[in-house]
Amino acid sequence: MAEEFEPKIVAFLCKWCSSAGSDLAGVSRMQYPPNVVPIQVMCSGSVSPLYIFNAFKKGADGVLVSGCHPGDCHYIEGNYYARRRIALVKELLEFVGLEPERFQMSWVSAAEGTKYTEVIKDFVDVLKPLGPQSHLRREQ
Amino acid sequence: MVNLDELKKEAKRVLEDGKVKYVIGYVKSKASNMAAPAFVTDPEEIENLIWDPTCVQNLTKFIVDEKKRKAQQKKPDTRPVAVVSKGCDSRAINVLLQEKYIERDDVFILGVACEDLGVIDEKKLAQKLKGKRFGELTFDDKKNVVATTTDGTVKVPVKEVLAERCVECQANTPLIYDVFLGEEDRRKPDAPFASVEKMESLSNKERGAFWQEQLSKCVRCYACRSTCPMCYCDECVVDTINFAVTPDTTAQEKALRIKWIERASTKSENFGYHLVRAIHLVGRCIDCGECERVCPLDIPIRFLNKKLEKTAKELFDYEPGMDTEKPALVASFKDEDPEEFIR
Amino acid sequence: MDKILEKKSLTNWLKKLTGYDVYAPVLKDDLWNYEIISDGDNLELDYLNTVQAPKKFIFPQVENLLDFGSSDEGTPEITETLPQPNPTVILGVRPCDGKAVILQDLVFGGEFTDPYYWNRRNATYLVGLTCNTPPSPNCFCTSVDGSPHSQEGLDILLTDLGTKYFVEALTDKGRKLVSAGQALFKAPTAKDKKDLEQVKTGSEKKIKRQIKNLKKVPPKLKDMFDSPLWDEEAMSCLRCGICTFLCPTCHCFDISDEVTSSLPLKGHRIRTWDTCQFPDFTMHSSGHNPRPDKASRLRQRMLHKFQYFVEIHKKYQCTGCGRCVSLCPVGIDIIEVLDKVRDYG
Amino acid sequence: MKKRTGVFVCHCGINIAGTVDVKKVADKLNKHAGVDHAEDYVYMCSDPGQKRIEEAIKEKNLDNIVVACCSPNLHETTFRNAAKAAGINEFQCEIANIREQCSWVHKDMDKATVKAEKITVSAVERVRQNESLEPIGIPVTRRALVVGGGIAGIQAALDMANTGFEVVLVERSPSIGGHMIQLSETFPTLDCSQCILTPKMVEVSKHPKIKLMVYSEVQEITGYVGNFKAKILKKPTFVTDACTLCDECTRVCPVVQSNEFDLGLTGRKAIYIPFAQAIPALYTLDITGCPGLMPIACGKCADVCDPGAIDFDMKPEIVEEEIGAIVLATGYDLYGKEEMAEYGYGKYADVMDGLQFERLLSASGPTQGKVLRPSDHKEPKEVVFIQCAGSRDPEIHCAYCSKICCMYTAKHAMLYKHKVHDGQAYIFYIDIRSGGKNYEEFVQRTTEEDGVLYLRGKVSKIFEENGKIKVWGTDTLIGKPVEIDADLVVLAMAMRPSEGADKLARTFKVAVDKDGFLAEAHPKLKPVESVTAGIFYAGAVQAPKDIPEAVAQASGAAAKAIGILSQERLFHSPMVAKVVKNLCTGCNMCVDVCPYDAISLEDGKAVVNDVLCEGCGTCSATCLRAAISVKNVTPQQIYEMIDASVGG
Repeated sequence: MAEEFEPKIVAFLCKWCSSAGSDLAGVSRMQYPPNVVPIQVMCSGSVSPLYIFNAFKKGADGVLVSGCHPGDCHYIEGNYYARRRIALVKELLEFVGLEPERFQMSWVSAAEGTKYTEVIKDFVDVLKPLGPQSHLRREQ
Repeated sequence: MVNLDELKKEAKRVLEDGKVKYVIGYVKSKASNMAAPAFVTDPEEIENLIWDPTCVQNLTKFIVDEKKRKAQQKKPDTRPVAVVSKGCDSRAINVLLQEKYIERDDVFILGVACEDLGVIDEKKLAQKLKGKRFGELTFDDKKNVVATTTDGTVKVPVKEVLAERCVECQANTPLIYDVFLGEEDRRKPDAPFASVEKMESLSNKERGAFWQEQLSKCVRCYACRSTCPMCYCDECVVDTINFAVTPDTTAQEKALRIKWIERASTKSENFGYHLVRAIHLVGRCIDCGECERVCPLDIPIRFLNKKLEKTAKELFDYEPGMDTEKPALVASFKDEDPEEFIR
Repeated sequence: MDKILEKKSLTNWLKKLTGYDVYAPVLKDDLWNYEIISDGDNLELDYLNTVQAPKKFIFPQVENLLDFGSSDEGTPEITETLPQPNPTVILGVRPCDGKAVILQDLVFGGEFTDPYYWNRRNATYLVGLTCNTPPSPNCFCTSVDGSPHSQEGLDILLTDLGTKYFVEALTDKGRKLVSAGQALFKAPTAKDKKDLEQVKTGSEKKIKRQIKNLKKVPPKLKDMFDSPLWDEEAMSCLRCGICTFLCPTCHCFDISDEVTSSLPLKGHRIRTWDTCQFPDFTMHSSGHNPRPDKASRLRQRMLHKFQYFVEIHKKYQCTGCGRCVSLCPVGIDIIEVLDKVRDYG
Repeated sequence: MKKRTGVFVCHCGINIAGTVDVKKVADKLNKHAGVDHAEDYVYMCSDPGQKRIEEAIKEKNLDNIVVACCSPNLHETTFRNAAKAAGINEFQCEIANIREQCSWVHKDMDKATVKAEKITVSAVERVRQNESLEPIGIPVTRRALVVGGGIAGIQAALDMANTGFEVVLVERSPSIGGHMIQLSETFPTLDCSQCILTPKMVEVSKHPKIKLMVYSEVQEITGYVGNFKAKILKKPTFVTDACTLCDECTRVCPVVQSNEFDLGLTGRKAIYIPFAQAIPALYTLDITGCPGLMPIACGKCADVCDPGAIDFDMKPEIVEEEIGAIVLATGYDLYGKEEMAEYGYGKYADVMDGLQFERLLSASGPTQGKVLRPSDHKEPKEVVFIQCAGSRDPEIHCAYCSKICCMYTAKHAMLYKHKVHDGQAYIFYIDIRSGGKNYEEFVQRTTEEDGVLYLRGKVSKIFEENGKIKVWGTDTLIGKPVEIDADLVVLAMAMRPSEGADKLARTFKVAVDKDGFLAEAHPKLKPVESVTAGIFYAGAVQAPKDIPEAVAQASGAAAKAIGILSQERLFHSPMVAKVVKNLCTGCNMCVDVCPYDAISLEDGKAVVNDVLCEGCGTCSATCLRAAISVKNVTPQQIYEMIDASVGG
């Protein structure tokens, strides 16, 4: 039997909320699939569209950007800029034909270990039937 | 109607007064049916200027050029340059002002109204003429383009061969100018995003296939980048070499320069280039459509910019180049910005 | 070897070319480009010239030179990746583009032969087509020692004689292609030969654009390195690569390494087209660029084509295809520039 | 020059090693290009573990290290100190979190090991491009600003002033004292509120280190921790220092306005002193009621003022103060009339809120402490208290618990019974929350000794009929509807941030939570800190609190502020933004997005003030020219980390 497709997910987590939330998931021993490799950034507002395009080019099957809920940003308003920027990137990627499910954004607070776990589980579930991302991926 | 003599008179006046360094306008091209940009320093040569629907180029690009040239000169002539500016081109000037790239005093704007016309699309004209090869183009006073073909002259209403950008134009009258010529006509198109909406109505898969095909044609001649007045970065993400070297730049810093996009014109790199270009222009592209016109491979790149223009309008009520005082689209936010897409 | 091929037999001939990839001009989205064709049924050879010259088949925009990497133990591994292309027939090549291949041969051959180039070159069969009417209003082949029926660089030259093609098989490669469909070819009659001559002579006269006395240009250029003419002519230049990338004779390239994985290290060394029009062309790692502005880049293009190349190879590095003229977004016209150079001073 | 990297993989007992094959990770990293040393150990954070790291750095001449262990929030400092002890810069140490983000959340050993490898390689690629940085030192202005003159602000100001630091205390109303000065008695001891607060108010006014600015508001804050600049607006009182407090002016003033101190239960003149013990004891002319400051129109007060203390030409004044630390203590307001219309609040005179009832009970109140209802000044015999009026009601009101209402309602009922022996008090409640020293005993006393009737349930309808306030509700314990013909209804209104808290948050660049209270930097470990360094919270500005909690937090905030003020210099994270000048075109976008105003344009190029920059990197994602990035989280580093995360 062929091995089940395991999507590769790159997750940009802000240091103060989402990374802390994923830490909490760990502390609470919640379980989620190991498909996601987190990259801690200072703030979701620091995630450049280049990072997202680059992750897809390098073969990510899904990319997640996660930050603090509106109003909770450690840097006061970085996540508001992120929200606007990511909306534009998402629209663009869908317009050029990337499956919309492959690029997601979430708000995960430091207290939301459960939510982080669910976000990752659902992300993996939705990516599995899509198969490998080849649309933006570098030719092998 | 823009009175060409009036335009020449104004251009000549500022040139003769020594008020401007030179006048950037349009002249007839020997090589092409479309006009060519001209840089006039001699008042006598003002006579060669033309204004008709072949004046396709966005001359704002040459204001950027002038700024770069001045930066290289030891004792630059600081007088402004005069530029003939269509409505869309004037929005580009606005963006440059908004981004503090130029000062208002750097440029003397000879605003020309497109009124109910615009510029023509050579390809549409070719289709109208059903493959008949055409030579010189002239325009009669009934707003027809008169083409000389192998079978004599053919008249086509300009409106039927207008460039798509003009059909969907949001500013057919200059928003900023020192001299204004023609009739002010602030019409708004009925369907400013019709072409994008058509693309949007396709399935995600169909769009994917469409772009796979289109972008794989790209030879990365960077004409789209080069013609864009908003692409004024000294160093572009696709450049393979670091231009920002200073005496203290270390070899390691040079070596570590990221190649976000490789030079190979392969599919993934072409996608990378065009995605970055589009996102870089979001909230800045004023839809002069030149990127698409100049593309030798006819890649419909304007779609990408237009799509984001539509998104910015719909989601954030932002229109580029309309207000020079506002913070840029991505350098601002509203509390009520949509977030339904965020989990 | 001269033959006659009825137009209706063209398809049958192409079908006989088994084992070859056959490319022909195809109109798509208002543009002519060489596409691989499965049969010749809808073949249209009365076409405006293709946007891209057949140069891309022999000197592709991206050529993988070698793959590199390291094993888990850190030993470097290098694999040369010489191309082994299928025999490829390109049908309908315009004589200017055929001649351009000869000019490329001079660059990639000679003292240092380039195996990547020659592997592709030797596998490519160029079937040319006389331009009965110029395929572009900006054609000027006759001014640069070419003609609309030039045989240079071609393996076969087809000339449209109405219902049939006059087939001139010019090389062994060409004769091989003809013999693949031998039965379809007839010997030309005397009238055919006369018609051929007439078409050819007529075709030359239809070339409208001319550069008079081009031979005066190369010596003139020698003294024009610091001329202000370049500044004037380059004012409207956008610094894009259209003129050079679409030029059938431009051959500048750049070599770069693409790292695809850092653990374990993997990547390719690739050769890509480069152009004197880009700001990073000849940029030194110190930050200095001997060609810092667009004037010096336009000059480089002119000097390379009409001075340096002439000095080395005794030929103009231009075949008069007119692509750079027609496609320049701001109407910079090489003919006009050369006229000005000739009359300068 | 080639950099030498060391990797240290921690087992964390079985916490990591139970799910991740740590030996395999160390092996893999040993083979990774540029890694010169990789080892695993059972507890890297232990003394022997740290020693191993230090020795490896020295022996193998390592330039930088990665410790693959728990979350950087836990031991980053530990290992950075170890790196420093071994002689390399602390920023040459990065943490790969393979516990919280890997071993604890996965079970499949193979997959978890692969992921741990990726996380570690990612950290290696990052650290290899880290710059060695030194914390940025900044001098400190050794003065504090306290905003809000309630009990929390008073306490914080006094604590700091008594330690020897100058304090500027800004209060927007004409007197300090806040809500506490309006209270009658305080639970659970029934101390007289004014008796315990006024000595502190006097102490503030007399304190040589405290500069008291009442009737003032902070308009703008610039600068950064240790070096803030405040612009404070002093509103004109139109009464000068010459005032002798003779009170003649109020006698002649023809304008009567609602008295804020009595929450509208009484009136006051347009020229007034807020209350008898007001600090400072100063008259204020309220121009909202005064007929236009036109001596021709009225001017009666000026006519009778012997010392000539009325100055109609007094202008607003902007005072600039330099301070090093800030305590925000702007307190709370009660939920308003508009929001609680369903309980007839604002419609019926005899439906009042808790603070108004405090005034009724207070000896200094409108009735001198007699419980008389507003409509007819009769003693109410049946009084209904309704708890959670607006609190714990996520559908239409506030989701949160206002915390103090259970206790003050019990107090209200008890004090009512003490004054009206034959009256009956009913309390509708959802739960009784009486956590706190002697609180539960206090509630017990209310029911047992004072016979207050607690009814568990919500009130469904309140309306007036025949001079009575009809209260319909349900007693959910017996499951029956209850109807009470009440004489007076007291609503324990939800507490919410005082008016203008949102503006305050913007002025001071601190965050607000979903309810509008100011958000603390960490809910557990940084409860008095704001997200902006050097700004602290005291009292109900952060969340509903009772007096002892507000006082405790105020002292905590004061201690935190003193922690800053007592330093010669402060140190700030050096992970700040850096501009590549050649690439910058001066488009101003980074300036627009910077939440800290840390970037400005100088000669058309962006310049970062290292001291203000918090390193969020929003500028870096916004910059179109890649001309600005945050040190040690540069795009180059992220690029490599993406590679490591996807690769393989």
